[in-house]
Amino acid sequence: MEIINDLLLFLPATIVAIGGLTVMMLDGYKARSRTIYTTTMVFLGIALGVASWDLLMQAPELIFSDMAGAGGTAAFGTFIVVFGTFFTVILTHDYLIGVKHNFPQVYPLLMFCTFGMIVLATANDLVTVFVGLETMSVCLYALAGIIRDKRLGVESALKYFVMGAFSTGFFLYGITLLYGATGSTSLPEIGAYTDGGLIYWGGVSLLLVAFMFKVSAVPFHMWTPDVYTGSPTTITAYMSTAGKTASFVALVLILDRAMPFIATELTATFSIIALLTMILGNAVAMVQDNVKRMLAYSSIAHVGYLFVGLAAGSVAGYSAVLFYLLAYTFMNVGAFGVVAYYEKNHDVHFNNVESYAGLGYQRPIMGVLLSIFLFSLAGIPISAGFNAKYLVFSAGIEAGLVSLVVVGVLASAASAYYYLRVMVYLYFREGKESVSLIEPKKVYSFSLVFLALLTLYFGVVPGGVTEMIYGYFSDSMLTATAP
Amino acid sequence: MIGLELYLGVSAVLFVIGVLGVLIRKNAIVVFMCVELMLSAVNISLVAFSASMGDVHGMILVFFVLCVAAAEACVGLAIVIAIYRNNITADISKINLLRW
Amino acid sequence: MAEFVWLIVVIPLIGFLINGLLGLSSEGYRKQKSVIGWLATFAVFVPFLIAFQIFLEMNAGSEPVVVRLFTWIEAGSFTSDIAYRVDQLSILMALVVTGVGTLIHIYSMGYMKTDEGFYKFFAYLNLFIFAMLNLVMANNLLLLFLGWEGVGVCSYLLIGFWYKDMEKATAANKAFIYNRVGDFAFLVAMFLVFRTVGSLDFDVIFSNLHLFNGDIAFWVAVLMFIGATGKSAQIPLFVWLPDAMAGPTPVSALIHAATMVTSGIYLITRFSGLYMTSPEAMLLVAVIGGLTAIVAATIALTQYDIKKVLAYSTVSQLGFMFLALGSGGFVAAMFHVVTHAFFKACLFLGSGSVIHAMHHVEHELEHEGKHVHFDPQDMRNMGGLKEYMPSTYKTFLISTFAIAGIPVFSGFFSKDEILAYLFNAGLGEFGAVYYALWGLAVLTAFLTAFYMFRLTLTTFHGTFKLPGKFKGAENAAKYLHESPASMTAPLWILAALALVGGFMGVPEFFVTTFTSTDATVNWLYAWLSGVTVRAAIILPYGVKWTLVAIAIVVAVGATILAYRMYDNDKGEATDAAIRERFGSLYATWEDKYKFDEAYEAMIIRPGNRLADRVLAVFDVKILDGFVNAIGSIVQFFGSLLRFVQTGVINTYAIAFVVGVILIIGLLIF
Amino acid sequence: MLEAYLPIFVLLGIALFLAIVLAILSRVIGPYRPSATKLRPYESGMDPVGDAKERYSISFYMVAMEFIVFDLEIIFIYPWAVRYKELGLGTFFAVMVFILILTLGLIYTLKKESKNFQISKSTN
Repeated sequence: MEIINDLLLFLPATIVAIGGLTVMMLDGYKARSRTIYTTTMVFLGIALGVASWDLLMQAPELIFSDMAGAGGTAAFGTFIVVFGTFFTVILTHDYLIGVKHNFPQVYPLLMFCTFGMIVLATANDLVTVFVGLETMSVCLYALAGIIRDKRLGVESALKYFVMGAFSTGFFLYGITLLYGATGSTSLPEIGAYTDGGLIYWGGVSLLLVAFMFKVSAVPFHMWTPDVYTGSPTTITAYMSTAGKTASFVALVLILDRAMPFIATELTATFSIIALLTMILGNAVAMVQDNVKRMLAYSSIAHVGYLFVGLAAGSVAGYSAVLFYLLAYTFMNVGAFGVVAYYEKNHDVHFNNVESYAGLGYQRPIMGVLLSIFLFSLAGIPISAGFNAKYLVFSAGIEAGLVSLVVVGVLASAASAYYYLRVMVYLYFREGKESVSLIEPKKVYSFSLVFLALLTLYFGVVPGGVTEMIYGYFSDSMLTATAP
Repeated sequence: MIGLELYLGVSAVLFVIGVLGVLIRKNAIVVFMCVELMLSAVNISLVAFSASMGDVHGMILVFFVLCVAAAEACVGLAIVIAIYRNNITADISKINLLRW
Repeated sequence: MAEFVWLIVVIPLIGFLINGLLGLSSEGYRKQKSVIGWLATFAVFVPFLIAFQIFLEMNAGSEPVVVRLFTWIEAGSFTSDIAYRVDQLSILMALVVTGVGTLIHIYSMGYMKTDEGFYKFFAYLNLFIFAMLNLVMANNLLLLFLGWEGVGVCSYLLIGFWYKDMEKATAANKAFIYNRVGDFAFLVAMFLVFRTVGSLDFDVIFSNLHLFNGDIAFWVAVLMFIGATGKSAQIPLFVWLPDAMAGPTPVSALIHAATMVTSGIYLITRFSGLYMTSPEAMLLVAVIGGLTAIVAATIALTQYDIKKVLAYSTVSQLGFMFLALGSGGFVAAMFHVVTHAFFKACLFLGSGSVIHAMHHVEHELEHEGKHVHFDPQDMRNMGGLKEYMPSTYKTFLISTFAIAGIPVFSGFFSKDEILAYLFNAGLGEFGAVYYALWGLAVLTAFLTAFYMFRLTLTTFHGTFKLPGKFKGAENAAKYLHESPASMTAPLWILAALALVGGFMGVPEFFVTTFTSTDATVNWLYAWLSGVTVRAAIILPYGVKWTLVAIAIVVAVGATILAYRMYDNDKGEATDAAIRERFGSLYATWEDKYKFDEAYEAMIIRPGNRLADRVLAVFDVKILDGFVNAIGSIVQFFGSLLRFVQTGVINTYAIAFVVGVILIIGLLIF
Repeated sequence: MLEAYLPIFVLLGIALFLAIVLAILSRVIGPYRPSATKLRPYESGMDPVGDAKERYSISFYMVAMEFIVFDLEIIFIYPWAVRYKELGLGTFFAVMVFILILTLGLIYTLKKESKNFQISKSTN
């Protein structure tokens, strides 16, 4: 039967969904938290295995009556999402026990959220995009406020929810106008429509607005710092990596399939957004004393760099964006992981950068790991972050966006300042009181080491992956190098 | 026969009212109701387009929209209750611990 | 043998990994200082042997060999390999880096003996050598940039090695941030090259130089030069180098004198073909180099910290090298890079030996129960050291002769060639400027000889002044002693090289004038002729000999003058007299032309003040003095933007709607 | 294309104008007397007061949520029920999976919140 075949091709999502339901029922029947965690990890492990297999073996294909895709970009997006979730769950388990709020509801919510992300990243139809986006968002609203008696957490959930629902309204209006103009919700069919017109352009703008909100591009970024600061730290890592990846992959898919012929017309808009985002993200990150908030603004800045790739409007640009997402997932989950480790040893005010003084020598391994992740985020060579930035910027140059790239390079040079500042506190300042950090769990530090190794590995030999990503766009309607 | 334009017009008006509500109102529940109004406004457009083109895809999307609106309502109410319990207010202009 | 070139690069990395990982993980290993030291030294010495073997197998006419290890980045049309290039230029640089590196490793074993972070120090040194070798051996710009950033990071780590000292941590940050400014320009230059040629491989770039038409060539050249001013400490980015002397002395010798700071010169020499097509860019290089040379030399005249004098002297000599580059003497610049590496490394290590001895004195006095606190780097506390430290004195003197440009010593040949090129450039475009620069260079040469002898004579001649200056230090002299053999041996080797190193580039007219036949005594020129372009010297013999004569007169004159003014403890009196004579001019020199203050006043302070005022409204504590040039400006705008982030959802929604209007406006109209 | 939709945008403009004017008018003319009662989440409902660290007494809106669950079921099942013969076996299984998932959700809520239901029964 065709549906069986489709489900097999959609296996990671299916496993995650079944896993989510299983874990939910375990929670309903009051299983021990440890059991729930183990079950979650088993399901995610299997899903990660299948996703890796798909990533390497599966040829691009359309499934569920062309509503979704498998292989190619879909497999790539699925892989990053499941990978990010896998490590998030490891970190979250430890973190929630550390802050004494080990709610078992987190695990089913994370699984459902991941399911939504996979649907979003594999979508080939605006209806699928909508369903995936909303499944993801609704779960994220709940996850942001999962610690119900923490005022900051609940406040961030409220802000995320109101703004998210607000943007959903615009997103839907965009879909509706596009549907009205083109008569279809399928991405390739919308892509075939070239007549333009007011309704069409209105739809395109509202659709892009909604995505810019989800990936937190300026000026739709306002919720990001608040939500990232207020949410539990590991959930923030999850939002900023898996969540952002899914949204960006969907955005790239939409741009590639539904809007290939207007790529040149979108360049100006994306350039302006990229410019605003890079400048604002980096500028505000510099004045932050709270490390978590600094990382939130830095994640906005990274969105700016990613938009340079989108502005290029070429295959090189889009594939650079995908590689960037992979690299960003490694280093940002890692960075938040170390921050979460420091945080759970102390109270919430500990996220202030001054309280990091001298911590680099307390648990040397954690200090070194944080340094690696920050170096990579700052884009220093032999790290995945450098290669990612390099690819994005060179795609921009190829597309003739020289001045935009100059601003980008300058902004990323300036960003070294605030990443370095954290390291200055870690290593060059004496700690005020004698804080003692408990030894991290083996699995915790092992996961972080693994992420750091990946960060370095993709700094040294990203060759194979970049070529693979490039291959995804072989039948793209875009010219290899735009304008 | 009422033309497509009028349906779209009503939908646009409702949508704008919803947007303005979010911009102006302070009570979290009212803001939330305004968001729901936006979604319903879009549904009118969708159904109108769908009917005028004789294509059912729009109508199916309406189902999903309703579904999502309901799910959001559940989560939204829970969050509002939680915020009220934490702050003893549902006035969103007073909920600003997180800023800058 | 050339195919094993990757070993040269990889072995230091292995050394770094072994020392770093074992040192981090095992308490016991950290105590095995001789094991750590020798392992690190061999991790540099073995690559030196390999490089030497490759060197022996090459000749001036050898074709470049490119060894590709694997593909680094590949995306569509863009590929970049990890590939190393063996040609006359890269092997020369590799020999200098590993050779001087080995000597400094040996020296460090003695110098750092009692330091807690012994293993860390050697691990960093190995890492630095690895990065530096990547820089000089790379076959494409991206790998070169990797090394470029890598040496920056290592220098940051090593300057801030004694991190507990706040001043040193600040100096490390300063170095890193000033370097980043240059790096940014370099990166943009790289993008421009890629855009023009479509590749970053040296082979492709060099065979497509014609694609760089006027403007692009100028911009690429200027941007690369800005990158070089950051790394090689030229105006306006030179202020970090003197502060970088906060690091351990071997680091100053290796990184901030012999190798890293010359990477800017290496880069421009690599792209000599490109620079020759843009006379305007060449002129800019020469002018900046000339100004830096004179500015740094005058500052050096007023300094009392023995390492600071050497630091400013390094900046000044680097200026000399840029003068050579700017006037088309790429080989002359490389020549000076090599000789400078010898004598400046020797001078730094000698100063390290002196500081080591002075520290020892302080330590022993402490032991005796006398708490005498003096600056062990201040040369006014020294004097008469030649009797106590004969080896250090002799090697220091030889190197001083070399840097002063006294005939037969290495510095004489290289400096003379630079002057000849400058004068020669006066015959071409922008002639007047080049003549002026030549005058400036001669003046700088005079000052160089003068302040270097001021340093040597004040430190080593006369009487030991510490006992007279500090209460309780009366019998300090008996604790003075020569440094151990592990420190003096490298000094002697470097001094020997400083003595004879010049003969690799004896100007041809020295021979041809007398034999009136073609001769190839200038080995270095022949060796590098295949890999660099250079302007032809068209001066007649008479002019050439006149220039040589002027150089000799200037150097010898300055030496004699300095001897008369500074020997026999006349140092401080003379300085006072000079201060009297030059008045405010001297004050300007002493204030280092107020470069730091200018940066502070123009960029850092206004940013801070505004940010302070804005933030005071919200009672937000501002960063604790840790600010930098780019940072503060951006910070100011950043704090302004905080106004918008009110924390109220309605505001966010309004921003959202403004964004929607913006996007709709952009796309529909 | 452009002319055809012109009326919409004229209407949109009028709507925007009217909406803004009305909103401002209601602000200016209308009395704004915020009271504790008005600002509560439910003006006429159960008053959720208490310490945040306690378990929520959420029986009030639990019922509403249960209602929504079944509401959704109907939306998707109704069209299928009308045409289920034509739609075939595959769709039948799809809908069954859909109902199964909803049922699991229902079981979960019942298990988790059974206590609350009892309370709500006794208080109603």
